[in-house]
Amino acid sequence: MTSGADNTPPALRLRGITKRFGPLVANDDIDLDLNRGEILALLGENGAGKTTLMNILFGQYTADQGGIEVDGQPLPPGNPRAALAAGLGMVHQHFTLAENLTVLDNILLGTRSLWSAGLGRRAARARLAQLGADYGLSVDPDRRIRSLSVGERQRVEILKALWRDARILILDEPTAVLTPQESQALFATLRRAVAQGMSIIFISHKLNEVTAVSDRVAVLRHGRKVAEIATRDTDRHRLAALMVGAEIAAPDIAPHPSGPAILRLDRVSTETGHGTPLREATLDLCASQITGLAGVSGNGQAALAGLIGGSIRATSGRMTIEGAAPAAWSPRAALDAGVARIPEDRHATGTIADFSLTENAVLESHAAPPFSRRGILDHAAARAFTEGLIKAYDIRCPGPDARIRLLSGGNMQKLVLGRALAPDPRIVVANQPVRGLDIGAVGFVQRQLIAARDRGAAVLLISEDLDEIMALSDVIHVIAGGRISPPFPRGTMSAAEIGLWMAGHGFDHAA
Amino acid sequence: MSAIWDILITTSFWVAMIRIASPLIFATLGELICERAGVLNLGIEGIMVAGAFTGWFTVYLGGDLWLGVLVAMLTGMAFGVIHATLTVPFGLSQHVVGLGVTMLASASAYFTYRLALPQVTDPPRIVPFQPWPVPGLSEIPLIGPALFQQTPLTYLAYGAAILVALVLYRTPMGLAVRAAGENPQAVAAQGLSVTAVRMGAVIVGSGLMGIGGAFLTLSAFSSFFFEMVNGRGWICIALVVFGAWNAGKAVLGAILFAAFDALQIRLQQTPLGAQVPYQVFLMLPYVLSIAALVAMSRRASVPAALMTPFNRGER
Amino acid sequence: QSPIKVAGIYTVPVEQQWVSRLHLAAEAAKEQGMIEYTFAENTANTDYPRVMREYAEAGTQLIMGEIFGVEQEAREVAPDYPETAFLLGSSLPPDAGIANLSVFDNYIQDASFLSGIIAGAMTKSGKIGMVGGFPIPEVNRLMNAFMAGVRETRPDATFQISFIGSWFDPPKAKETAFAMIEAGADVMYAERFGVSDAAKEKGVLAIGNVIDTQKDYPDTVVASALWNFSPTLAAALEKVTAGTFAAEDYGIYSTMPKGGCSLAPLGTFEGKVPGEAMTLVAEREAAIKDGSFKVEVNDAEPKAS
Amino acid sequence: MRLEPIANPSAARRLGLPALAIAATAALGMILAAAAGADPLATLGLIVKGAAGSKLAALETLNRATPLIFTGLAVAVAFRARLWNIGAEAQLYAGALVTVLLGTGALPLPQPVLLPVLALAAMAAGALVLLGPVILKTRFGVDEVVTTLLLNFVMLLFVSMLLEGVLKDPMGMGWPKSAPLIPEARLPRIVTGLRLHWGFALALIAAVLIWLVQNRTTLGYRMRAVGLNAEAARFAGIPVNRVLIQTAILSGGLAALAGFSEVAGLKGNLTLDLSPGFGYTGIVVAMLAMLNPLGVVVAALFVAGIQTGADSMSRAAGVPTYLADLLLAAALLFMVLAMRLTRYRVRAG
Ligand SMILES: Nc1ncnc2c1ncn2[C@@H]1O[C@H](COP(=O)(O)OP(=O)(O)OP(=O)(O)O)[C@@H](O)[C@H]1O
Ligand SMILES: Nc1ncnc2c1ncn2[C@@H]1O[C@H](COP(=O)(O)OP(=O)(O)OP(=O)(O)O)[C@@H](O)[C@H]1O
Ligand SMILES: [Mg+2]
Ligand SMILES: [Mg+2]
Repeated sequence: MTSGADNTPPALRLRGITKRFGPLVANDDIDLDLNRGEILALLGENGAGKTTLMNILFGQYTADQGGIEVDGQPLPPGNPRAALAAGLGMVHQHFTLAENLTVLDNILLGTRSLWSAGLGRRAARARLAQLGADYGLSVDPDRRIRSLSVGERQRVEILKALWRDARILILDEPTAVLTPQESQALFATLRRAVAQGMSIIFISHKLNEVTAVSDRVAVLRHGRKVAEIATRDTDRHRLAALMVGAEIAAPDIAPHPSGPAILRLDRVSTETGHGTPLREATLDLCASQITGLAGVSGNGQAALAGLIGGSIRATSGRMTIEGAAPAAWSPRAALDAGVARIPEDRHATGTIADFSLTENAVLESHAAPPFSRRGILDHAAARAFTEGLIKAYDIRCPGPDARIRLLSGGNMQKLVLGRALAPDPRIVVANQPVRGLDIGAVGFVQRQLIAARDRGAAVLLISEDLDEIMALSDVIHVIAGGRISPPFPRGTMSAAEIGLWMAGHGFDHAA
Repeated sequence: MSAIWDILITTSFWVAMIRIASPLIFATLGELICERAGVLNLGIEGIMVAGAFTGWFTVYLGGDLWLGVLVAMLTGMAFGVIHATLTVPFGLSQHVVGLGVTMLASASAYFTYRLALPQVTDPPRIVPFQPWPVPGLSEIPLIGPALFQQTPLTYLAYGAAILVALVLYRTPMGLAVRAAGENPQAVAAQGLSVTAVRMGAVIVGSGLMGIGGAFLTLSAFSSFFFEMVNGRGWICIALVVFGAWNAGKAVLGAILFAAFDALQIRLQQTPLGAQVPYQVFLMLPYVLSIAALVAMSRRASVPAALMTPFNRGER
Repeated sequence: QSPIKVAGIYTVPVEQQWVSRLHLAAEAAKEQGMIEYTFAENTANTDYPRVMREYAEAGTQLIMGEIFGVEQEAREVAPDYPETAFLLGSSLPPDAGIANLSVFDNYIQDASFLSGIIAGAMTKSGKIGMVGGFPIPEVNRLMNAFMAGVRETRPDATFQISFIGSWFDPPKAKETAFAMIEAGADVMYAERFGVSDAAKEKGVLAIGNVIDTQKDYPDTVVASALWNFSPTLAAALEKVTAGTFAAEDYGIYSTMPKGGCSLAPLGTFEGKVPGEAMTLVAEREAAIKDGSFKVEVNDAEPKAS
Repeated sequence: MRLEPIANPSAARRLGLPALAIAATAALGMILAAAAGADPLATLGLIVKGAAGSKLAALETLNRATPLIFTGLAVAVAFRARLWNIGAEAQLYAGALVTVLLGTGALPLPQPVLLPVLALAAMAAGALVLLGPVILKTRFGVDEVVTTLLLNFVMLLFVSMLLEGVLKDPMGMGWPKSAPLIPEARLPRIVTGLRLHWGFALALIAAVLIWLVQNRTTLGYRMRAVGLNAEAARFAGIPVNRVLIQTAILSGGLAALAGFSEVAGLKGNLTLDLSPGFGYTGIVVAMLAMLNPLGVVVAALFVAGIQTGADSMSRAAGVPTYLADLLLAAALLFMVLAMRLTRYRVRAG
């Protein structure tokens, strides 16, 4: 790698960055260099301060102390415009795209003086096509963002940076919401970019990605930089230990005899309008069993989770729970039937950001004793329940009355999990339960799912991470194009074979 | 319904329609700009009152008619500055600030009017804009007189509509405005100031509302009266929704609303008008607006960040 | 003798025609040194009783205004302030039990009737347009009298009538008048501001109501029925001074025999109104004044014909 | 600039800034009074005197606050659930309409029975008026800001039509107003001689009840959940549309109570100018109170006090009446700004 010669300054240099939010020190005297043409991975637990550091770099936050140099030139603080002008590009953890605008317009936004007469869309189109070809990022410039998949949106985010000739690209958890294929495409793009002289900071919780892509790794813990090493000098276990401060054991799963089918789907199709619908899906969820659903996101997982969770209706076929078809099906009915749900998006669907932990903890159960009687709430009971959850699930938070938006993703997820598992459900639908979590939190969540299985619940684990599916599932189904494969018991299929099903091949032979 | 048909084939109906629509076009465009940037401007009604007053007062004091239009616009912009400062950087409730600005603007106009003209029982008049037929174009049957036998302020309304549409859809500024109403984070991430974009939109939009008000005193009529805006501003808020936040459709909506109004005025003169209470006719434009909203309802077109303040460093 | 303290409480701005007559009469009395005058305009009916009390407690001797919307509450206030005289526009008759509250209204149907005679003589098409604010008795009775006057000279006349649902929306009144003129009306009854403007722009004639606006529309406004509030006010002041103010109906002071209303001078239209019509006007005026002719008071909402 | 939240605002901040807002209003009032030729130093005292300087003034302020408490509560309830009810004015008139429909002799019941019946019937009517826009919102996604706003005009015209038609008082000599309520339908006065009536007490009770509903009941909890994140609420099994409808019933009903209380407590009959914009001012009151039902009472008293005080001052000082509205608007804007700054600090950059 072309690490900078001693006399040329690094592409980017952070010196003594400190940022406080009230009493909390999110970044504590952080020094960091980024060399030209290298990929630096930034690691750390949820809430370690990675996003904060990058937001300071990009001028969205102002550091309390410390300075930034780009190519040896000091960067004025708190000024995204200056950061852009200095050649910084950032792909935020949560995309910053205007959904009602086209791809082209999102890219052109802010690229010309607001007082200039035209947008130069024609010339822009040509240049965009060229960039797309150069970096392998093709996307229709006239589509509206609203109609794009997550992967396509991310391409737009990267194109926004490339458009401005960014020489330093920051990607904050770029793969958290990507399918494995999309992640591979992203890495290919990043390698091309580096080959063209770009320097990249890459934040991820997925250590296999980090080791595969990066040249160097910096680790943050509680706002401090605790390590900086060349990737080739380390491995996943050491990185994990550095992040968390202790060795992490992968959850071990003991075999467990599975029970009878609790929920059965018999050639069920669902209504359209919620992404890919189910097409004649057949599936059994059995007691004391983790059923893994492998598949590329967008192939009907949302419909399946919605169907079992009560928010999407079947148009044909039969769904039975312990032999009976439920009469009216709604989220409420599902909850009453003992279905626990862990939603895909904990921010938008799983929690109410401005509610306290307590209020979020009883979101599904507030209408029944002990949390309310005859329509009157019992705050004390709800609080006691939440305190129990905080203890049992080790939720790191200021307390049960704090607004949940103050929690990190992992801790938020623990609350959602605790809420779902508290009534001792018969069925658990976990849709991407570890997305965006650090490895410590991932292990914790997975152990809870295993524990639920061991208590007799039928667990449906929906994930795009094939490794996770293969590791946890007693039986695996593959979903593709809304169709669900036959069950494959643990150990009967290789990853490659499942991959073929994910691509839709197995279905044709089976049919 | 031959009565309606008879009305529709008269030239004067079409002329009245455009005349009634003109102030609505200005104010609707103004509101549209604000809302596209993410700010609901309930100050519109009062800003129109203030524009109607200052525009007229300028001319009354001896100023040129066009100077009156300019002053009305500046008045609108001044109240726009108040609205924008409170709702954008301070992020205060757009409902309460809007209603507050409406109260403030109309009360300021009334107070000043009474101070300046304490003893008028017959409000003084000015010589307003006169119809100015566009040579040639105004001779086209039906459409010609409707579109081209109006006062210059109506032509300015056409110009404003075209300009607003061009700026919104064809310039970097318009792009920034539309993005600010959809996702301010997107604007900030591209190095633009959401505060500046939103404030600018509210101020410019309020300027247009001021002109809309001045149309009433400088073109539609020749004196200023208390309460003469009479709910027209609120109508414009409905028209923006009706037009699905799209400049062209909103202008069409304003014209359609004016058509209902011109129609109900004429229907009252028919035998039907003698039988049905006049209030039913006056209700017609409102009821039809609601019906049209139901027919056109498409939630997707609402600017996603409408009424959501943006504060950097807070999520 | 020191001037009498008078306060006006109006529910609309003093630009509103009806109220403007009260206000002008009071201003005139003030000019003559008879009264000290202050007023509150645009007072919501909700606040009206409070403002009455505030003025009364401030030592006001005569309070005038209109209580059409707050009849009941206003009648509760007056007895608490026996030292203050209340002279209020009202639809209801005076109440002997409330000795210090007198009522009045714009009974100027006589003048409206005469202006109708002229309108009937001036219309060629026989179609007359009338634009009003709200169909309240104060408006209706004048419209009805006007229409009766028109029929004296033009028995076959037809009327278009619209109410715009507002006291202050001249642009709307103007649009409504335009529509009537398009439908053939060539004389407009201008109950609201804006109507004469439409008439002027379209080159037809207008008849004024309550106030005289001919100076603004010299070629348009032919005649106007004027309300003169001064006789009403003068009568009340006299009784306040004499200490004899009592519950009475002052409506009579708005009539023609008492000088409460009149036909405005023809002014620019002098000589342009047919002679027979003017003779008829003179005849009827004399008959009204000597009591041999009574114009019907009809408060019902007028209907188009 | 940007705003930075303050975790624990000091007492000086929490009291000082609102005081500063009032001082700013007073300063503006003095400047404008001077511009109008009045003695600026006297204005301040006159405002206080007009708002609370005598028994009459104080009771009139409470009286003016009464409908504002109801409409403020109506708006607070609706806005909590993110139901943008701009139509409290229409709901107020609906309540008033029903009060005169049933209270002018149609229901010959004794007072203790008739009054609750009227109140409930009025609430039902107000609820119904808001249900229309809410159903259009939940069914068709029609923006309720606009529909509720437009319904204000429709309702006013409808009332006008009835007052000039079937509801016109046959003894009213033609003026468009309803017949008077029968004595059994009147809310008694609290103080004889002055017009403060039991509607005020009812408003206070309503505020406490709504506070309890919002903070102690599942309904209140659900309304807040729906307001803050409808998607998450729906996912958690909360019937969002039903909650919105319940909110509408409560909100519309409260606004209608303002109409009931004004008619039964104050006016005794219905005219077209029953409300000088109480429905709109209710929005201001609710936002000043930051949607807290008990705060609504304070905010309503504040608004009513400024209104009566400044109105009375304008007369006493001999300046145009419109100064009162101007000062009210200024007070309001200063106050919302001050309240924001109690909890946020302005930072550069
Ligand atoms: N705007 C803010 N206001 C207050 N505190 C904040 C803010 N942003 C971040 N923090 C605090 O800073 C800490 C670091 O947050 P940061 O977003 O940098 O974490 P992260 O390392 O990106 O976590 P993750 O892996 O979950 O993305 C958090 O624990 C949080 O408490
Ligand atoms: N307004 C805020 N106040 C305090 N802390 C905040 C605020 N917003 C975000 N944070 C903190 O910033 C950190 C990152 O927030 P973010 O929303 O990115 O969550 P996350 O942990 O990355 O979850 P996910 O990756 O699942 O989205 C969290 O640790 C959170 O505590
Ligand atoms: Mg982060
Ligand atoms: Mg994260």
